[in-house]
Amino acid sequence: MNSGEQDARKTMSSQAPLTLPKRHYLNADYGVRSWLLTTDHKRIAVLYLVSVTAMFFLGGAYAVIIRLNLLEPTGSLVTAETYNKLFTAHGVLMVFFFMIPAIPAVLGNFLLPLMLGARDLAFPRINLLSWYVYVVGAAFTMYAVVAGGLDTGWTFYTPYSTAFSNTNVIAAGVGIFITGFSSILTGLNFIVTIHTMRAPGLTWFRLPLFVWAHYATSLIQILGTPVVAITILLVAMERAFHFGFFDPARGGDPILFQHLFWFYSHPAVYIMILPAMGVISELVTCFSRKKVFGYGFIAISSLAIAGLSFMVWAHHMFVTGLSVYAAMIFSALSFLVAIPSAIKVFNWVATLYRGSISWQTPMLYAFGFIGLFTIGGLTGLFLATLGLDVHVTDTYFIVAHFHYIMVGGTIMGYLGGLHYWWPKITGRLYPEWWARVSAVVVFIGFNLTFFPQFILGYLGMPRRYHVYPPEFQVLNVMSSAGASILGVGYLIPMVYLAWSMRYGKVAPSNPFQSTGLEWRTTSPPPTENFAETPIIDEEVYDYASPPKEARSV
Amino acid sequence: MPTGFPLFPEQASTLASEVDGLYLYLVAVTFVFSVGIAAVLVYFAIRYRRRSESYRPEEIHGSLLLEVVWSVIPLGLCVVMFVWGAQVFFHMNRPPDDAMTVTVVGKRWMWKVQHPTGQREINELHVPVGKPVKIMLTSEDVIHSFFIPAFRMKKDAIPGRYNVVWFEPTKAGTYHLFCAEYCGTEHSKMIGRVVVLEPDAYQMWLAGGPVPVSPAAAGERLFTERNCATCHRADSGARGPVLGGIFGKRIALQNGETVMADEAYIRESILSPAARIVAGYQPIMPPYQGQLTEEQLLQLIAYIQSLSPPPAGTAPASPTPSPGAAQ
Amino acid sequence: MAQHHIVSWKLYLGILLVLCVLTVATVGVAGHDFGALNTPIALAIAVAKATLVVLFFMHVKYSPRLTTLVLSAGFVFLLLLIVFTGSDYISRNWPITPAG
Amino acid sequence: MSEAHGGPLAHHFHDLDQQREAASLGMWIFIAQEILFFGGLFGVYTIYRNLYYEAFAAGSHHLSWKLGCYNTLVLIGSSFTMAMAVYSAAVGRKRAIVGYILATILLGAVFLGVKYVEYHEKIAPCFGDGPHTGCLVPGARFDAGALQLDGARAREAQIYFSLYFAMTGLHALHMIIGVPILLWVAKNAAAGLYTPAWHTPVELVGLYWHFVDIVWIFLFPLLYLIGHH
Repeated sequence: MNSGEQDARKTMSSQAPLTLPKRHYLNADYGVRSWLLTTDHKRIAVLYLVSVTAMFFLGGAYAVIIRLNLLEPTGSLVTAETYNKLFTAHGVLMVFFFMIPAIPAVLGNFLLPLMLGARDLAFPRINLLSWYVYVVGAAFTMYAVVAGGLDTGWTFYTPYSTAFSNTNVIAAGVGIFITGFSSILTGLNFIVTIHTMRAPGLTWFRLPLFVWAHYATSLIQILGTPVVAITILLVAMERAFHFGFFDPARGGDPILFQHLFWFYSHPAVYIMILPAMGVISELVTCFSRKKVFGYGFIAISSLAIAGLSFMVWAHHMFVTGLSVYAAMIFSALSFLVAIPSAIKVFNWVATLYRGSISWQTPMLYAFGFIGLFTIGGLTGLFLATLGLDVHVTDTYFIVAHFHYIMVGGTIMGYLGGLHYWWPKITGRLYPEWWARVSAVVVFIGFNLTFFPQFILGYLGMPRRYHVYPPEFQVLNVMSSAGASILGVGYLIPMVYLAWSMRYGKVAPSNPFQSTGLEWRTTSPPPTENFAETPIIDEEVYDYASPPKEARSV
Repeated sequence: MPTGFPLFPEQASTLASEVDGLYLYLVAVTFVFSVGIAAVLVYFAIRYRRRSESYRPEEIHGSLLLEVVWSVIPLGLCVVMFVWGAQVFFHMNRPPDDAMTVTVVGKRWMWKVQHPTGQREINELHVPVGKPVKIMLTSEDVIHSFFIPAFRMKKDAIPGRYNVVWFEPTKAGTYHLFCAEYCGTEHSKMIGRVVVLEPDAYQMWLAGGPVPVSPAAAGERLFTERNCATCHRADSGARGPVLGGIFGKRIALQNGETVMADEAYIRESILSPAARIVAGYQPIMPPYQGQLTEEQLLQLIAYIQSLSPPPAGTAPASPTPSPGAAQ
Repeated sequence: MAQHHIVSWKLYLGILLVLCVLTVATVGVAGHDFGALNTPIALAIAVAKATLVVLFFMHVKYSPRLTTLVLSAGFVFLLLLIVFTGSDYISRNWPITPAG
Repeated sequence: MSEAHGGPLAHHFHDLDQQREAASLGMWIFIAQEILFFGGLFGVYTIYRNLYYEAFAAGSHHLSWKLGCYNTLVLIGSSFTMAMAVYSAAVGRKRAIVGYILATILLGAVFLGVKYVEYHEKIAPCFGDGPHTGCLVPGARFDAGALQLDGARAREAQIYFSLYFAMTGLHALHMIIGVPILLWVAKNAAAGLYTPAWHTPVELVGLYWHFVDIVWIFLFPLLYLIGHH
C-alpha cells in the first residue's frame, strides 16, 4: 500500500517562488470606508474575525482573574461582588459574542459562497447589517460591563435578575437581544444561499460537510434565537416596568423562565459545536487524503442533532422540582441526541484507516478535537442520567463538561479551521513549527485546566463560588496552573498569525492539495470569488483523483 | 469534613452508594470509549502517516454495517443509563412514609431549618443515623439549591413553591451543606454543615437547649391568634370547612373538580382562598398574601397535618379561616 | 411565485368575505358556553382563518414545497416549545409510585 | 426584510428567477423566525392561562370585544387590500398598486388608532396622585378592584395584563414598522419600478403584512374572548 517508493518532494517546496495574485479581495479597495461599507462576504468575515478575536481575549482576561482568585480558598484577590461580575462577563462575552458567531460568522461567512461556487451570499447587505447589529449589541453589553457590571450569571435566572440584582441587567439584556438578531440574520442568509446559490452540478450530496453543518446550525439560529430574544425582553419588562412574568412575588413562575431560556440555550450549544464538527470533517478528510468515511451519515447526523437539540432542554432543570415524568422524557431524548454525535466521531476515526495522514497543524487540532469532544460528549451522558445529574448539576462537573465541549471542541475546531484556511484568507502561510508547538501547548494546558474540575465537581464543589472549602485547593491550583499554560497557548497563534500576514511565505492556491471549490480559486480569492462560475462534475472529496489547480484570474 | 486532597466524596447516605454505582458505570463507559477512540486514533495516525506526497489512498465510501453497529452499541449502553438513572431518580423523589419532616427555608444568604420537634437551626442541620429525613424546601427570595454532596442530594429551593427531597444518613460525621444555585453576592458563603449523630447522641442534642415549640404547636398558636377557629370549627353552622383529617386526602371543589389537600393546596388556600373553594362553602375568607412568613405558613401546614379526623358525621373539607381574622 | 399563477381578484374578495364571516362567528360562539370545548372551537376558527390567509393571500397554495416546509418548521417548533413545556406543568403533581 | 433591489439584477445572482427565489425564501425564513419570536409569548400565555384561568377570564371580560372585533375586521380588510396590491403588480396595473398600498396603510392606521383608544383607557388612570381607579397597567397602581379580584387573583390578573400589553404592543410595533416599508414600496410603485416580471418587494412586504394579520387573528380570540361572554 503506502510503500515509500514515491519521491517525497513536497509540493510546496517544489514550486517556483510564488507571488500573490495581482487583484484579490484584500487589495480591491483601500481605506476604512472600503471596509466598513463592504458587502463582500470575505471582507465581512474579516471584520467578524477582528471583533470576535477582541471579545475572545477580553473574555479570556476575565477568566484569568477568576482562576487567579481561585488559587486560594479565601478568594482574596477580588471581592465576592467583583468575582460574580467577572464570571458573568466571562460567560456572556464568550457565549454570545465569541462562541456563537466564531465559526459561522468568520469561517462560514468566508467559505460558504466559495464552497458553493457563488459570488457572494444571497443577501450581501444583510450580511453587513448582521455585523453592525453584532457591534451594536456588543456595545450595549460592554456598556453594562463597564458601567458597574452585571452579576446574574449568563443565565439571567429569575427572580434574581428581575427583582434582586442591582446591576445592569437591562443594558446587558438589550445587548444580547440585539446580538441575537445578528445571529438570526446570519443563519437566514446561509440557508437561502445554500438553497439557491449552488453552482451548476453541485447537488446536495456533493456539498462539503462544512456546508451541511452550517445548514443545521442555521436552522437552530433561526428557530431558537427568537425565543431567547423575547424571553430576555420579558425579563427587561419585568425589571423595568414591574410587569409580572416570572417573579413569584408577582404571581409568575421562575421555572417557566428556565424552560424558555433553555429552549434556546441548549440548542445554542449545538450552534457552537456543529460548525466545529463541520470544520473537523473537512480537516480529517483533507489531511488523510481520503474521502470521508460515511459521508451521508455525517451529513444527516448534523440535521438530526439540530432537530433533537430542541427536545432535550429540561435536562438543565432536573433539580428544580420539574415533574419527574417530564424529566424522564427529557432524559430519554437527551440520550438520543448523543447517538448522532457518536456517529460523527466514529466516522472521523474510520476515515483515518488506510489514509495518508499528515501531521500538519490543522490535523493536530482535529486530533485534539476528537479526543476532547469524546470526553466532553461522554460526560454529557452523566448529565442526561437522571439520578446522577442530581449530584453533579451546578457543580464544577458541569463547568468541566461544557468547557470540554466548547473550549476543547469549538475552539479547537475554530483554531484548526483558521489555520487550514489561513492561506486562503490571507494568501500567506503560517509558520508550521510555531503552529504545531501552540497546538500541543493548547492541548496540554486545556486538559490540565479542566480535567481536575471533573473531580472537583464530583467532590461537590458548586460552581460560581468565590470562596471554597480548603480541601478543594489542590485541584483548583492545578486548574489555575493549566489555565496559565492554556493562555500562553492562545497567545502564540495570535502573535504568529499576525506576523504571517506580512512576513509569511506566499501561499499557493491549494497548499494542502484539498478538494473543494474554495481551493480552485486564488489565495486570496478575487472579490468575485471565481473567474467564471465553476461547474461541478465530480463527487465530493474526490481525493483519489489528482488535485485541481486554480484558474488564473 | 475531609481535609487534604480527596478524590472521591464521602458516602454518608443510603442514596450515596446508589448514585456512586451509577457514576462508576458511566466512568467505566467513558474510560473505555475515550481511551479506545484515542488509542485507535493514535494507532492510525502513526500506522498510516503520510510517507509520500504522491500516494493517493484507495477510496472507502463507508459501511452500513459499521454505522449500525456503532449506533446500536452506544444506544444500548444509553438505555441502561436511562433506566438505571430513572430508577435512582424516582427513589430520590419518593420519600419513605416514615420519614421525619424537616422544613428548610432558604434566604439570602442562610439556611433556616426547623425540626418536627421544634428545634431551629441556621446553616446547621442535626440528624440521626439510620432515620429517613424528608426536607420540605422553599425560599423567601430567589432560587437557592440545597446540596449535601456526601448524601448525593440536591434540590432547588424555589420561592412560592414547596420542593421535597429526602435522605437517610448512614454514617455519623460532619458534612458540607452548600447552596448550589447562584443567588447573589454571598452565594459562596451560603454554606453550612450537616451533623449526623448516633441516635442517642441525637436524643441528647434534642434534649439540650431551650424547650422548643414544635412547628405543629406553633401552627396551633397561630391558628388561635388569627382566629381561624371562628369559622373552621366542627359545628354545623361553621362558615369554613373542618380541617381535621383532610391532609393528604382528595377534596371535592365547588367547580366539580377534586384536589389533593397537600402542602401546596393548603398554602394556596391560606394565601389566596378564593382560588379553589371547597364544595359547599362561600368564598368569604380574606387572602393572607403578604401577612405570613414562609416559616409561619409551614407551621400552619404542620398543624393542619397533625389534626386528627373529626368524629364521623362531620363532612371533612378544606381550610378557610375566618373573615374576622384580617389584621 | 405569483408570477406563475395569478389569482383572480374575485377569489380574494371571496376570501375576504369568508374571513369576515368567521370573525363574526368566533364572536358568536363566544356568547355560548360549550364547556371544555370553548377554547378548541375558538382556536379552530382562528386556525381556519390563518390557513385561508396563508394559502391564498400569501400564495402558499401556488408556491414551491419548500415554502410550506419553512412555514411548517416555524409552527412545529413552536408546538414543541408549548407541548414540552406543558408536559412539565401537566404532570408536576402526578403522584410518584413507590418504584425504584 | 430581504435584499430587495430597486429593479435590475444584483451582481451576484445569475438571473431574476434566482434572485426572486432567494428573496422569497429569505422572507419566509424571516416569517418562520417571527413565529418563534411571537411564539415565546404564546407559550407563556398558554401556561399562565391554564394556571390562572379565572383571572384571565376576568381580565378578558374587561376588554371591549366590540373594539377587538372591529379591529379584526379592519385588519382583515387591510390584508385584502394588500393582496390586491400584489395582484395589481402581477397584472401590471401600476397606479392600482399605489392605491391599494395607501388603502392598506389607511386601514393599518385605523387599527392603530383603535388600539390607542384601548390603551389610553387602561393607562390614563395610572397617572397623577390617584386614586388610580381603572388603572390596568401592571404594577403598584394596578386597580384589581375594577376586575373584582383580590389576593393572588389580583396578581394573576396583572400577569394577564402584562401579557396583553406585551403581545398587543409587539404586534402594534410590527405594524408601525410595516408602515414606512409600505410607503417606500408605494413610492417605488409610483415611480413605475414594478412590472409583472419583477415586483418582488411588493410581494415581500405583502407577506410581512399578512403575517402580522395572522398574529392578530390568534390574538383576538385568545385575549378578548376568554370564557363565554
